[in-house]
Amino acid sequence: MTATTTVENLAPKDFASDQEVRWCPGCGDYAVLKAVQRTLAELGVKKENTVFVSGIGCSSRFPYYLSTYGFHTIHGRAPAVATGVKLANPELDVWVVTGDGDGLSIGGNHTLHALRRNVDLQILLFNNEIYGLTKGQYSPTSRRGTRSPSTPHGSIELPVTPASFALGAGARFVARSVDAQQAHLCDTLKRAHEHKGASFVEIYQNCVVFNDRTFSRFTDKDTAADNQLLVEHGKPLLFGRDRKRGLSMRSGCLEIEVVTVGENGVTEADVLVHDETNRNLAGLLASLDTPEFPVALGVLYCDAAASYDAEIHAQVEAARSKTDKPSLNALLRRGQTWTVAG
Amino acid sequence: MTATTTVENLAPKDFASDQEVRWCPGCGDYAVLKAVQRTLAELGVKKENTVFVSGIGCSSRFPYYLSTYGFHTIHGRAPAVATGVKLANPELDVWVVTGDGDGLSIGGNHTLHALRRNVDLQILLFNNEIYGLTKGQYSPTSRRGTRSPSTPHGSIELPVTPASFALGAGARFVARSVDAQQAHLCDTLKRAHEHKGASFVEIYQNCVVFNDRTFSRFTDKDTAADNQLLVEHGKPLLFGRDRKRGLSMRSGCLEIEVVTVGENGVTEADVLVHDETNRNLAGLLASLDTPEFPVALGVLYCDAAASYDAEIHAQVEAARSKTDKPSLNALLRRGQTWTVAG
Amino acid sequence: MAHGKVAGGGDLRGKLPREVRDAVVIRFAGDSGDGMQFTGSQFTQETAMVGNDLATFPDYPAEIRAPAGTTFGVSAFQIHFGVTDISTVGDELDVLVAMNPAALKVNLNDLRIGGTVIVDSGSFTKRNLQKAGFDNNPLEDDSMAPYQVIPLDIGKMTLEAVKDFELSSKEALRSRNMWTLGLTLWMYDRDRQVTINWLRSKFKQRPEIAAANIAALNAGHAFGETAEMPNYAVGYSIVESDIRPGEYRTATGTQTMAWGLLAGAQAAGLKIMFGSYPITPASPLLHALAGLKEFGVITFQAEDEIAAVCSAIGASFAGSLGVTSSSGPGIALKTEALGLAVATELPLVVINSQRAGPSTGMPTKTEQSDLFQAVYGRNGDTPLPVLAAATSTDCFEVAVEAVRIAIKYMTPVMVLTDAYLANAAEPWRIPDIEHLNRYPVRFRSDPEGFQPFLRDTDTLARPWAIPGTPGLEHRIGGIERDSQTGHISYDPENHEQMTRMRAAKIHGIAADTPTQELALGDDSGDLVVVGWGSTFGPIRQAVKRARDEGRAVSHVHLRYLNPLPRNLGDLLGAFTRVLVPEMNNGQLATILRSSFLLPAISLPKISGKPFKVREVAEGIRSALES
Amino acid sequence: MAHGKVAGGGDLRGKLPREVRDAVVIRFAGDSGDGMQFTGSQFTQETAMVGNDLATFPDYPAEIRAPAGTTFGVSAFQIHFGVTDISTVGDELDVLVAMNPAALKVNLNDLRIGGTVIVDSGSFTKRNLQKAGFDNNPLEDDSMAPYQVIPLDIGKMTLEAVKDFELSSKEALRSRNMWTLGLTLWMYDRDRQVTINWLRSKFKQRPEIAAANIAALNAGHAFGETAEMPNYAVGYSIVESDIRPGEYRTATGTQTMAWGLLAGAQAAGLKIMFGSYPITPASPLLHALAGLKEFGVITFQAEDEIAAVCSAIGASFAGSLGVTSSSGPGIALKTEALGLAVATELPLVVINSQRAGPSTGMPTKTEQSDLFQAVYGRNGDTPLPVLAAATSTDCFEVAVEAVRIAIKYMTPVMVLTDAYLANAAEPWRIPDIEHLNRYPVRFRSDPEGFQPFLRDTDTLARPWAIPGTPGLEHRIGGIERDSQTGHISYDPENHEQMTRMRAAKIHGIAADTPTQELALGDDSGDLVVVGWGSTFGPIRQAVKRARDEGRAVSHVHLRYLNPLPRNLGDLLGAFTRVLVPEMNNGQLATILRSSFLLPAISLPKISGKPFKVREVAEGIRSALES
Ligand SMILES: Cc1ncc(C[n+]2csc(CCOP(=O)(O)OP(=O)(O)O)c2C)c(N)n1
Ligand SMILES: Cc1ncc(C[n+]2csc(CCOP(=O)(O)OP(=O)(O)O)c2C)c(N)n1
Ligand code: SF4
Ligand code: SF4
Ligand SMILES: [Mg+2]
Ligand SMILES: [Mg+2]
Repeated sequence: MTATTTVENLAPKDFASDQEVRWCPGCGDYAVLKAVQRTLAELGVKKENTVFVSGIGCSSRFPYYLSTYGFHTIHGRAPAVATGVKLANPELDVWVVTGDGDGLSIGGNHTLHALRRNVDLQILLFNNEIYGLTKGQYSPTSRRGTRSPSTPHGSIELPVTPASFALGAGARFVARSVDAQQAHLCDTLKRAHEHKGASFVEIYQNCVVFNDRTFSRFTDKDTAADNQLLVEHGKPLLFGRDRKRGLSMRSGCLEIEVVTVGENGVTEADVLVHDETNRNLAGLLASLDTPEFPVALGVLYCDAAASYDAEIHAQVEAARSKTDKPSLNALLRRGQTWTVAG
Repeated sequence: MTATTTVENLAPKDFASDQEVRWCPGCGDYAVLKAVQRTLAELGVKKENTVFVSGIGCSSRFPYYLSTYGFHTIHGRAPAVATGVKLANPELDVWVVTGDGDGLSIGGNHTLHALRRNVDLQILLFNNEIYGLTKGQYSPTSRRGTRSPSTPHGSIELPVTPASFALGAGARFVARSVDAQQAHLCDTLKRAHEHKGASFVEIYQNCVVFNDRTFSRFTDKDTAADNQLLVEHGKPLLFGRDRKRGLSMRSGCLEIEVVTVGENGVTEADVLVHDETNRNLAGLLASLDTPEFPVALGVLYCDAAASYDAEIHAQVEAARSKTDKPSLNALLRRGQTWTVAG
Repeated sequence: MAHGKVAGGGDLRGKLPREVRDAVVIRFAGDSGDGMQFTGSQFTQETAMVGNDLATFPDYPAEIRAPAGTTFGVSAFQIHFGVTDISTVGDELDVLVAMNPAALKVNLNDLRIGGTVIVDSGSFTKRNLQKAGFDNNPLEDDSMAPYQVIPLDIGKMTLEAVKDFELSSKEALRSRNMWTLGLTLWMYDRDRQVTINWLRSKFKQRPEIAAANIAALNAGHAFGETAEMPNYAVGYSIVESDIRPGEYRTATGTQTMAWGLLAGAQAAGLKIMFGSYPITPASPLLHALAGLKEFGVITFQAEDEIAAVCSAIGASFAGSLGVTSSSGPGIALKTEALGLAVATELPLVVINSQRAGPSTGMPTKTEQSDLFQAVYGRNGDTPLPVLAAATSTDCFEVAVEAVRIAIKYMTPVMVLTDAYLANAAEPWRIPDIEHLNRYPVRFRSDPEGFQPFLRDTDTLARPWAIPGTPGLEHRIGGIERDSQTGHISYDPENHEQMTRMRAAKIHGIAADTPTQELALGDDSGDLVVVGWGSTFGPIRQAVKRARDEGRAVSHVHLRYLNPLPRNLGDLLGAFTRVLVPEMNNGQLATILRSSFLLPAISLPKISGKPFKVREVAEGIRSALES
Repeated sequence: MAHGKVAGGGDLRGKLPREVRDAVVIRFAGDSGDGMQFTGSQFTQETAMVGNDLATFPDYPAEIRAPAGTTFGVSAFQIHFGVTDISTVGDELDVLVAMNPAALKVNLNDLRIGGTVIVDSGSFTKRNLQKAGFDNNPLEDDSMAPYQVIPLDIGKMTLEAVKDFELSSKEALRSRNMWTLGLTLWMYDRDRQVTINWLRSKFKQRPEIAAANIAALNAGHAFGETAEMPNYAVGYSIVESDIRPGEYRTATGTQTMAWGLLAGAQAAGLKIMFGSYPITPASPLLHALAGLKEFGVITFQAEDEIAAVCSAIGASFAGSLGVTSSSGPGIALKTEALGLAVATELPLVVINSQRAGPSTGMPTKTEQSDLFQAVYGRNGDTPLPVLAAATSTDCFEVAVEAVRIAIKYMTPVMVLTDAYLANAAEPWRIPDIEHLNRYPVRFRSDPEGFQPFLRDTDTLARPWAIPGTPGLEHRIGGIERDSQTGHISYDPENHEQMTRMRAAKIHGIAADTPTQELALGDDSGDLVVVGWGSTFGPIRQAVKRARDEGRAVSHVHLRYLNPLPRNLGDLLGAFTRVLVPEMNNGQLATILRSSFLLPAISLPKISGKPFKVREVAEGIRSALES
């Protein structure tokens, strides 16, 4: 057996492990797995340099189904483990897979700090708005009123919007896609991979068993066109079956409205143009929801800054370059010493 | 000794406990303590109904210096403990005191979820941009480049902006004030108290020992007027010694600029008017910083929604009102039973 | 082939006389989608109604919905029922019901030689055989020779039974489990009424579904009545048991735990504030309590286990009964906060539904390996009482007792249960709540002489003074507190005294709990078998067997693990040998060794499965020979 | 008054001959702002340079900067120095330096009757006396009669000494400690050069400050030279010690721990990734390692302890040496993740700087009460090796050993140190790194036959195969793993086997660590005193005393707490009695009892302070009488 894998030849299926996939039939996780395998193949990454780190949850079983290195850690801690992997070896390509419970409930703080520190990780948050693995309790992203085993009378909490949270945390790359929208998902994953620093990708993922069709209002074939806004940098924020509807600023009041090009004298010039480096715009886009607005998908925000792992290694390098060959013996003798003669 | 305290008579000093205050001489915490005692007196609250819950840190010693009920818990967990207090007894007036390390580093997740759930707490985050109690390590709010015992070469992380974080978390009340600005601080605390639901108040607090004068750029007597923007609902966002400078929207691009009323044809009408119910505006205000912008102080955002504790008790009440007098004996016998005769 | 084949039809008529049995173990196994848990529960209900004693063991896959037909997607429900003293789920199966090849594959090993296996032969398709990893169809070679096989095309017969209801064939096939239930109910001469009632109320909105299920149930029953079953597939009768009069129900450990907590809180006059975070196998307790809002129970699904326990601590501070629950990894996360509860001396009940560890371990499998963590697992000298429940229904009493101790001694109390007890059901003689002892909490209200850490000289508990009480305003915290005022104190003598007081308070609880009694046997002899928790049944049966064989063996079963019962050392000291069967690698044995300097012999079982009686019996035998 | 008063002036001339002493204990005490820690360290440096053996004990307030003049704001630094074998900080003070009334108040109790106290009489103002809680000025009543008091107006003399440097009087008074240092250096005939050099380099930017401090230092020294000191304030000489030749330095446990980790990592050819979160008294290790970037050490201040340990685990997975450190509450938070490290069998070193618990406890005070947590404190059957350092400089060797074990056995290793060791300094014969054993890690690279959980038959360790290695791609996790492939496995036999393997692996380490030797005494006798960690010094001295008195007492000091040394049971069994002094409520005693069924007697000290030799000696006496 030779130890080198030739990168060019890897096909999506080469990124599949030998383990039988064990999600519920019809689970959105299958689609995401497929998209990730395809993305890895298309990116031409090396299996041996790729690490998937996950927490606990249905979604977090992900690494077992990939033929890369993988670490299925403990509930909520994947970003912290992944940070350690990346700090130890910045050459590795490190992906985090987490769920809405794993990454935003128990693990919210690690997600926050990995984003803020800007560790060069791709963080994929599979949002099914439910706890799948533990059989259907509501999660921090569940709609208010969700009836679940732990909220038989309906949940009373206001859900957190993952993208808004990520922006509030100071993330430098925030994007969104949908499990079943393979092409869009692959493109989004590629953008995330390309971004140096922490990239946060929320993937709307359908849990057929405990929360089926939560996203159908904007993912169903017949609703998608009118309820999805596929943002692209430099392009006007248009949507709708005939791409005539668009987002426009209400003058002076920092609020957005939906306008229709060609009606009431509205022209394309009145429609906001997506600028993915504009954090305020990203904040606005993140907060949009049906029925009043479409749900914004794609790269909402991308504005690179130095990544934590790169900076920390730069500090180490700077310190190393100052001394010729650092000697531990010399270190131990730094400061006052004395000698007792023999 | 009589067990009733008459509310009318309580003066600020009545809210002081018998414990000697043990912060470093000159610490900003003293000023906050004074403001809180004054606020409590002016609000006319009852000592016995007031609970201060804190984590660990210099700031978290706070409860010991008040004559109310107090709980100095463990590092980062005050919002969780306080949630339990409030759920057990919603009649209590529950305040949380935390620091930038306590509330945003180890405790970031609890802060996030207390805000998101909208538990009726006043959360006071003493931000001194440093770990005081553990002797000066950098914190998640420390400026990039902070040299501290744990970052001798300067910190390389991007700090989190507490107010942006709180907004991203879905907070319904976000305000800011400064330790030494007593009147403003008291007013802000009163607004927080009045707000039903979670209120988040960031207090810029000077740590004389480990991070002296971090906020002087906008809190010093000679810089304050030009670098503070004291926001008030319904009032134009004006600042500066002569209140001629103001915030205005760059047209169409969701960005803000500083204009001077009376120059280049700018009139007060061009200046944005503060609307504390506008989340987008709050997000923008939260992100402003010197030198380009003033630092916004006051109630950045306030838009009440049902509080978690009220809702949960409403659910309990609704369930109770359905049964006459719920009987445990009956509960045990619900479903299939059979009797073995004697 | 040694056994006759029975085609899926009605050609086997006639009715045989019923054999009489003391006890039977039957397991329903099928795909996760086959409704085996429901089948098992209904069988349990109908069996309980007859007045038999019983024990159940549901065993479901870790995956939510594993791909159909795979071995890891097999779900099973075992029930052991009989005349009296059914305290285990049974070592071996008398009857296995296998709804597909995978179920046969996974479960056949547990069937006793000569046992009966009912298979749905219609599901033994090539594809299903392949998925289950069979090279050949076991129904067609001689691999099943040691067993009595009854292959029935249940699917076909079910379709036939429900054909009038115009269901899709997918929907119609969903009733296969009801057909099977009908047949097995016939085999043991059980009624169907509970199930019929249940189906009617469950499918109120879709009466055609209810009707189809009932038709399938009846058809299965009728098949038994009328088919000429082979003579090894006789019907059995279980003699009615001679049991204590009273009103009974079946209940799982989760149910009785929830009710026990409520009963304890009511006895104290407190409201429950239950802070938790979902985790297998602890979540069902959260679900159960969430459904008790009319009793004023507040349940709070926190963001994590740390927030869960902290919210419960906060609630106790404010005058509720703070309760939290989790399983191993989640209990681990509560470690730091448990120290705070010990330090601030607040009541708190912590339920640990143990599962196989370390780390995530095997979430759906049972184990008793968190005893060390419960007794020792905190920083500092941080003692707290630890109790364990022995059976599903014992959870009720243990929960009540935990509440009592927590309140009386102002301390967190850890209750150990496990995945097995949480899910397993047994008959329960329902107590009359009116007759339970009450121990109403008296919150401190008098400011005269109030000091938050001035202890009751008897219990060494500090007063419970709650916010809202005028004149008692005070501050508590995790930094060492002055032994009177509760103010921060770094005084060395104070710390020494407080550490000793905390230890003495917990130690002193042993004076307030019953002396340990023997569960079985004489008070001296060659061997005492010491158990705790859900091993009660297998130990009891094994000791019984040994005694039947004339061995001088006794059984001691511990409810109180910290502090240990005050007479335990003497009790055990009267035996030549001490054997400690545990579903862990020897944790109680270690504690007994250090407590009493006894050479306790450990009998570990760490496979994620309950002990078999046989295993304990073998342990007893070899200990006696040692 | 029994003692003469000395006015703050130069009226006491003449130079007395120096008395010769074996050892002296001196404590510098003053307000937190008085620079006592610095004074003590400099005194230590100068003393070490003379070749004396020594031990130090810094004791500072919990508050960052408590209000000046209060008792809780007192900061102290104690040093015990002498000819040889100074293994404790000294039970009693020979000399106390008190810079203000509060310092006198807090520390006087520790001064031996007849001991000398030097006070800055100028600070005994009405206000300061009041703040310290004195009703009368103790210098003016007879409360100090049992002691030899030397009141000096140090402030005034300092101002006089630095008057040429045109400093504000506040700045000038900052040199009071240097004046005091000068005087005490004179008393013990020590040099000032190290201090002078240090001041020069420290205040390079402000030479006037350096000059003023040096002037004060010299003035204090000159005062001793020239003043006619009362005859109880003679100068002393300590005979030069007869110690092992070599190059020496003083070092705290924090320093040697940091260097030891680095040495261990270098021996293995690994980079360190240190993930931590600040906490007293563990933070200094983070600070020390953060300053070693030129060695490729990466330090990561995580958002909390959970992230800290998880990042270290991730780093180990990726091929670095993952290290994490904390103190009690933080270690508690790491509990769950330690289970993950045990389950995934990754190397990890965890340093626990123990402090007084439970909960927040007394963060600045020392204790050994996390032993239970270290050995037992995890969910599941989750064993890991536990090591403890006996002295500040022993931390070096223990750290190296911890790294060796972690790597060789693919396991997390817990190292116990404590607040005392972390801060205390002692002389250290600096090892030559070139002569340390190397144990280069060989990461698995050959895909042939690779299975991530296939164990080395000797060590039972699994291979370390790191990302970046082609052909070895594999997945690990916290769910139970197949004993070969590492895939998720719920197989009962596999779990049983894996649990036994994990236990056997850790147990087997005892074969690879030294047999336990006696620290002192014969290999049998009436009593063996068993210690671990920082109690080494007091136990050693107490055993010495007992032996000097002719008692058959020996000392065993454990470095390996889990697994225990393979010969320990036999070793202890040779003694009639076993006494276990610990700074906790009897944790090692419990472990020894369960391990060897020995009736170990516990001698607990739980005041947050190190043992005094006297206390252990008394314990020995009463154990011998028992
Ligand atoms: C410490 C700990 N707490 C709780 C659990 C139980 N648990 C496992 S996954 C999960 C939530 C899963 O939800 P999510 O992250 O949304 O993933 P999904 O299953 O929906 O993909 C929980 C609560 C655990 N394994 N560990
Ligand atoms: C679990 C735990 N980890 C760490 C610590 C140590 N610790 C105490 S306070 C603190 C940070 C304090 O910073 P901040 O919250 O900003 O408060 P400040 O002192 O600045 O007011 C830390 C790390 C602790 N007490 N407990
Ligand atoms: S429970 Fe939901 S999320 Fe989990 S595997 Fe099934 S469908 Fe997918
Ligand atoms: S260290 Fe800083 S924050 Fe803490 S008390 Fe002192 S000045 Fe205040
Ligand atoms: Mg989910
Ligand atoms: Mg701070």
